[in-house]
Amino acid sequence: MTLTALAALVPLLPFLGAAAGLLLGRRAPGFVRPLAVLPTATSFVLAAVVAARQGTGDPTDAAHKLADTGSAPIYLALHLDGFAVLIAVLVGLVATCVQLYSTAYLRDDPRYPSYAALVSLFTAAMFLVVYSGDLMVLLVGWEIMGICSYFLVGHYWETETARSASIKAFLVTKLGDVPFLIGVFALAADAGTFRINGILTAATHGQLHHPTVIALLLLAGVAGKSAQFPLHTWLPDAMAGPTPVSALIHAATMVAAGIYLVARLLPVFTASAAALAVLAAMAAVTMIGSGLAALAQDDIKRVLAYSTIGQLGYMAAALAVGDRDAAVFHLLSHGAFKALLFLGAGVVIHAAGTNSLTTMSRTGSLAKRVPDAMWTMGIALAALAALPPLSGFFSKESVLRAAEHASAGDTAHVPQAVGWTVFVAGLAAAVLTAGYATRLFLLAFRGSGPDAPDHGRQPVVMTSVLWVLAVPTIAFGGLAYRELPDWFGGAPLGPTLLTSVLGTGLALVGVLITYGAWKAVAATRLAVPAGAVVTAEGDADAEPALVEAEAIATHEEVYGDIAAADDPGDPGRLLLGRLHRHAAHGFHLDALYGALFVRPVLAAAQLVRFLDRDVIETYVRGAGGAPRLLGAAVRKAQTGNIQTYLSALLAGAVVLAVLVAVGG
Amino acid sequence: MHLAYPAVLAVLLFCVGVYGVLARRNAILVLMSVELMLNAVNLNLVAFDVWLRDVVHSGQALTLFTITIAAAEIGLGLAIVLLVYRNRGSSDVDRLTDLAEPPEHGAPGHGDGTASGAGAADGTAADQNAEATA
Amino acid sequence: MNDTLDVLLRLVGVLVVFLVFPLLVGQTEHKVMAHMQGRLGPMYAGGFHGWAQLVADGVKFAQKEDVVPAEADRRIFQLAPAIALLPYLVVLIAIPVGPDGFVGQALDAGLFFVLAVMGVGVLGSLIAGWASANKFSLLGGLRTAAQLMAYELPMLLTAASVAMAAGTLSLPGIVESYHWWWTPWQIVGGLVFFTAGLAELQRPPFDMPVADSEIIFGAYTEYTGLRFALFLLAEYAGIVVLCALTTVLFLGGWHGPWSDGLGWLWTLVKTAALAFVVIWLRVSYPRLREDQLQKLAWTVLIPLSLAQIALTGVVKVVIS
Amino acid sequence: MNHVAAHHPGFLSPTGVEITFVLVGLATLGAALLTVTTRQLVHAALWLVVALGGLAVEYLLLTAEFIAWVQVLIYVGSVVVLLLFGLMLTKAPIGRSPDADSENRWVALGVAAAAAVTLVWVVVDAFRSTWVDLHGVVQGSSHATGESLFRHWVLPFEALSVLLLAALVGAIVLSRRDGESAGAGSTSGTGKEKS
Repeated sequence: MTLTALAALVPLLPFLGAAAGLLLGRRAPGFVRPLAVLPTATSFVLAAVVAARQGTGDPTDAAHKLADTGSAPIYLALHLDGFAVLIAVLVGLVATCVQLYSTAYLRDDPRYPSYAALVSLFTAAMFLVVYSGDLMVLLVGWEIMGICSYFLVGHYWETETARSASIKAFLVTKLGDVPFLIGVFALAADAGTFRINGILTAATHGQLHHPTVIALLLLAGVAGKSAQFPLHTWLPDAMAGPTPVSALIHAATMVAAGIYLVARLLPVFTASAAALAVLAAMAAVTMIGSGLAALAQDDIKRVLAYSTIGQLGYMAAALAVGDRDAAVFHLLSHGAFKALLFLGAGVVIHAAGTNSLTTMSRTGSLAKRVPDAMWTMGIALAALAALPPLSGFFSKESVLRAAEHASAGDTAHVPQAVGWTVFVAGLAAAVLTAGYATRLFLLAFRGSGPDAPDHGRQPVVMTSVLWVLAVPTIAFGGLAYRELPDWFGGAPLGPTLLTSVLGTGLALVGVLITYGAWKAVAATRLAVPAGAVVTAEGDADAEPALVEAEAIATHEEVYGDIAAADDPGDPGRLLLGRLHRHAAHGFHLDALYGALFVRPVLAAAQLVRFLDRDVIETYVRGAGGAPRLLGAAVRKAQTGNIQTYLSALLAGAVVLAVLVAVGG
Repeated sequence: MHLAYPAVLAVLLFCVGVYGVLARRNAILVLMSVELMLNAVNLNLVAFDVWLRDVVHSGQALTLFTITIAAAEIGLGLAIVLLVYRNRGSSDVDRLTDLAEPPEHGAPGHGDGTASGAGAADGTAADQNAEATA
Repeated sequence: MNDTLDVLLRLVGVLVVFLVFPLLVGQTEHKVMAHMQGRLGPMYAGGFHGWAQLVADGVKFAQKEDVVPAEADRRIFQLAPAIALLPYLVVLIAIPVGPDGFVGQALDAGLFFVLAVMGVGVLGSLIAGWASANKFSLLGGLRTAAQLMAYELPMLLTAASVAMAAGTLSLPGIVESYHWWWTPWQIVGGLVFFTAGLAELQRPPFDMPVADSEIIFGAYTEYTGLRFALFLLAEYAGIVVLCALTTVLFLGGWHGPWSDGLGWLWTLVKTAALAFVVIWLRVSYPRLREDQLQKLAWTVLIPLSLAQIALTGVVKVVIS
Repeated sequence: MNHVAAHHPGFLSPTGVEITFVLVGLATLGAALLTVTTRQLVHAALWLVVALGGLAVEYLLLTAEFIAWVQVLIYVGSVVVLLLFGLMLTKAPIGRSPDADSENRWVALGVAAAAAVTLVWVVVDAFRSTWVDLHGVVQGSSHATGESLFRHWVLPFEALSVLLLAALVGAIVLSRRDGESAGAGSTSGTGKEKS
């Protein structure tokens, strides 16, 4: 089988699996699990085979003209290069893990068939985005992901949180997608083609007429999809979805799509220094802000969500300094450990019966109960904090190295200031990242107090998936940083001494400070019980997803806020001081948006409603009323008396006769 | 003879018939008026036939046909009138207003003392008839 | 002047016939019935076999009070006997008695005229029944009308058969084209015609609408005195007309030996013979029930008359 | 008509036939008016007899003899009898019915009067000087009528027989009382007669 055909099968299989799952889901429940797992797993294998066959060779292109639009034809095009095949492998790996994990996690969910089908569809869409060589086709996958994320985040649509979160995710990403779409058209109009290769050629040769505008428009979409400031707010709320969905969205698919797109289209961005500056500023704000916010979150998944935002900021920063190799490297390693973190968080939530770190910090037995989760999450958190020799270290070092390179003015097209911004922000974010990673680990696994209610043994599938993902988390960075430049055809990615020392040092500083703070507030923590804490009591064999759904649904009732808990024993509180409250609420960005957009929109809707109901409706009613009056009058004539009718008829006939006689 | 005489007589007979059809309440009287109208037409046909000295006598032939059809019409018409009378206890044309637009707020039921005059009359007539046929 | 005198004479002749013949028939009925039933009948009036009995009856009727019921529709009530009687008078005008214009008025469509005018007579009974404001009268009137409508049809059909055979509607014309073999040819039609005529006259056995024992003389319940006598007169005039018509249509009218001179006598003899049959039938047959009456008309007479028409048509085509 | 145009009589030069025609016409019209105005239902039918009989006379005056007798036979002998039948079966009262005319009568009067004025005007305007020649060959003898009927109008005549059959069946069907015993008195017996 040719490489192209294999690559084409990769997105096709999950798609067919999704279709079959949706069709058969209700009638043949026995087929649902195989239909969910097998196509995805096969795609993973095929993606690996494609990666192996593609290897470090020249990019493979295949195209079939799909539609002739008159100006820029649309091709069903495949573009396989190092980035694409490696990311496809990552997507396949994470998707397979998520599907496996879900079989256990949602084992009793009545909506599992549609859920699994949607996850498959999501995966297929991401494969499409990754492999596509045509912007239009890429956009198709891009939008399918948006729809799927809407459905998946809203999986627990019975809860208000999930409903609003899914709508928010959809609306915010769409908000970015509209300019993105315009940007794509503008790009195609400038380049004369939707083929990415053609666009890149045009960009490289400076044939784009409005690179800044296009780049900024595209950035809007990227910011939406990849949850960059200021469109990141949907991501923490999207934690209302089931944990596997979070893992899928955060690690490999949805958020990665934005970064991947910028990586693919990097020449377009480098053509505009302004776009790079904006991207850098965006990334810097994102990194630091999300780090601070993560330090203040109470919900374990929200901490991870903010960490995702922060790591995506790293990738965006790498792109801002023009180094897509570093960005994709970090994307790959981050995908592995972030998936692991989320899936581990799912296990923890199930075991603890809550998603609140405050509660976990008052629970003693969690580490013993879920040792697999503790160890794998510990590794993954260390990777997140970029401690050597885990993969996160290498990938983050590559980003810092690129930034440092740019700040020295050695990178073409990239302003020095951008480099400096990114570099400083990256270092600051390293401290914060290490801090919140440490806080998460300490609060979740080093708590003390009474045992949480037992929810039974964790399913083997779930824990084994964690260990599977732990392997790349540990080894990928160290093994890959020498090989990857061959695949990407770019500069070396290895850590330099300066950045290693700086990065690792700062990370260690963050760890130690947090640990110190944790120790400092230990007494307070022991003294202050966390109020009505433990939820999801009762059935020991309850499905993990059910436990999580209840935890999400009850969090706000118990703690008064979906994001934070007023816990004096929280080290983050000590470290952030007065900033804590703002950080916990994502620096009130949602409130700002509420004031800036939601309220005006609601007011406008009110106005429209008023205009419609009281102004236009009046005309409509008037327009209806006049004929009705007329009808009532005419209706009076319908007496049912034939003689009346006949009289009128004959009178009319007489009048006509007279008219004819006189006029004729 | 002047053609105007039979023609005018026919016109007047016809209009008398029109008046009867429009003004008479009893369905059988209406049928009689219809007969008058038909006869007016017949008179016209005969008069014009004689005037034109039609070789095929279409006027008289048509008159015969009209008379025949009138006989058939009267038979059917009476059958219908009798059926209506049997079912409703009345053969008044202006009471047969089932096709009228119903009143705005719905007609009151039979048990309602405020039933409108015509409705009550119809109802009681129908009731009597039902009793009679039962 | 001659013409006027001629017309006048004819009319007077018709009137005389109209006034005399029904009385003769009535008297004959009295006597014939009496003898057939083995009794004497009225024997005193006038002496010889009570010959003046009918005159005495007439005087009696004339003397009686002319009662009009209070609820009745007065004018109609009074008009009804005239409507019942007059058509027979009018019909008599068109019936030929002898050859060469021995007829009140020869009409082109004489047969049609006769049947049409006789049909008007039904109105008399009908409105008499209605105007009496008596439920028996109304029922009787309705029955009369129903019976007349029912028997009108076979009568018309058989008359049409004769008209087909003769090729004319003129009564003298029909008699003129008569041949002896017409009688067997049209015998079915003749029987049907005569039977239907009896029924139209409400003579026994078809007298259900005026049955005195069932509905108290039907439409005539409320009539007394002269008006009642007029109804009776109409009945006997009807017998005369019916018998004369049957003679003319089916029995060849004036045809017979020495018909050139005695044609009128042949007509009278044949009519009288038929009148005797009418009286004979009254004495011989019991009354038919109302539904039997209708059934006879619709299921026997009409099919028979249709068959007669078919036969006439076939023979007519064959011999032409 | 053209050959008599030479000695065309004036508009107001009544002949004997015309005078008779007008007189009978007036009687007919009066009877017709009484038919539609009398409050006694059965009288209306009897006035209708007069009107129809008057029309028969008018046919005779127009030399349409056959039509005249058909008129008497069918209308006076059958149709009016049927109408009287209907009146009696629907319990027509003796004496005046106060509600013989509907509320519509003034409208009806207006329409009829307007129609009469219009039509009379039009007809008089059109046939003011048209002359009907009543001499010569009789137009409406049974021979002439029969010949035209069975020579030129055979097909319509046959079609008419089908129509009559349909009317017969229709009247019988309408008169049947469904679901009741067959021997339902005189009404079911007379139902047949209507055809």
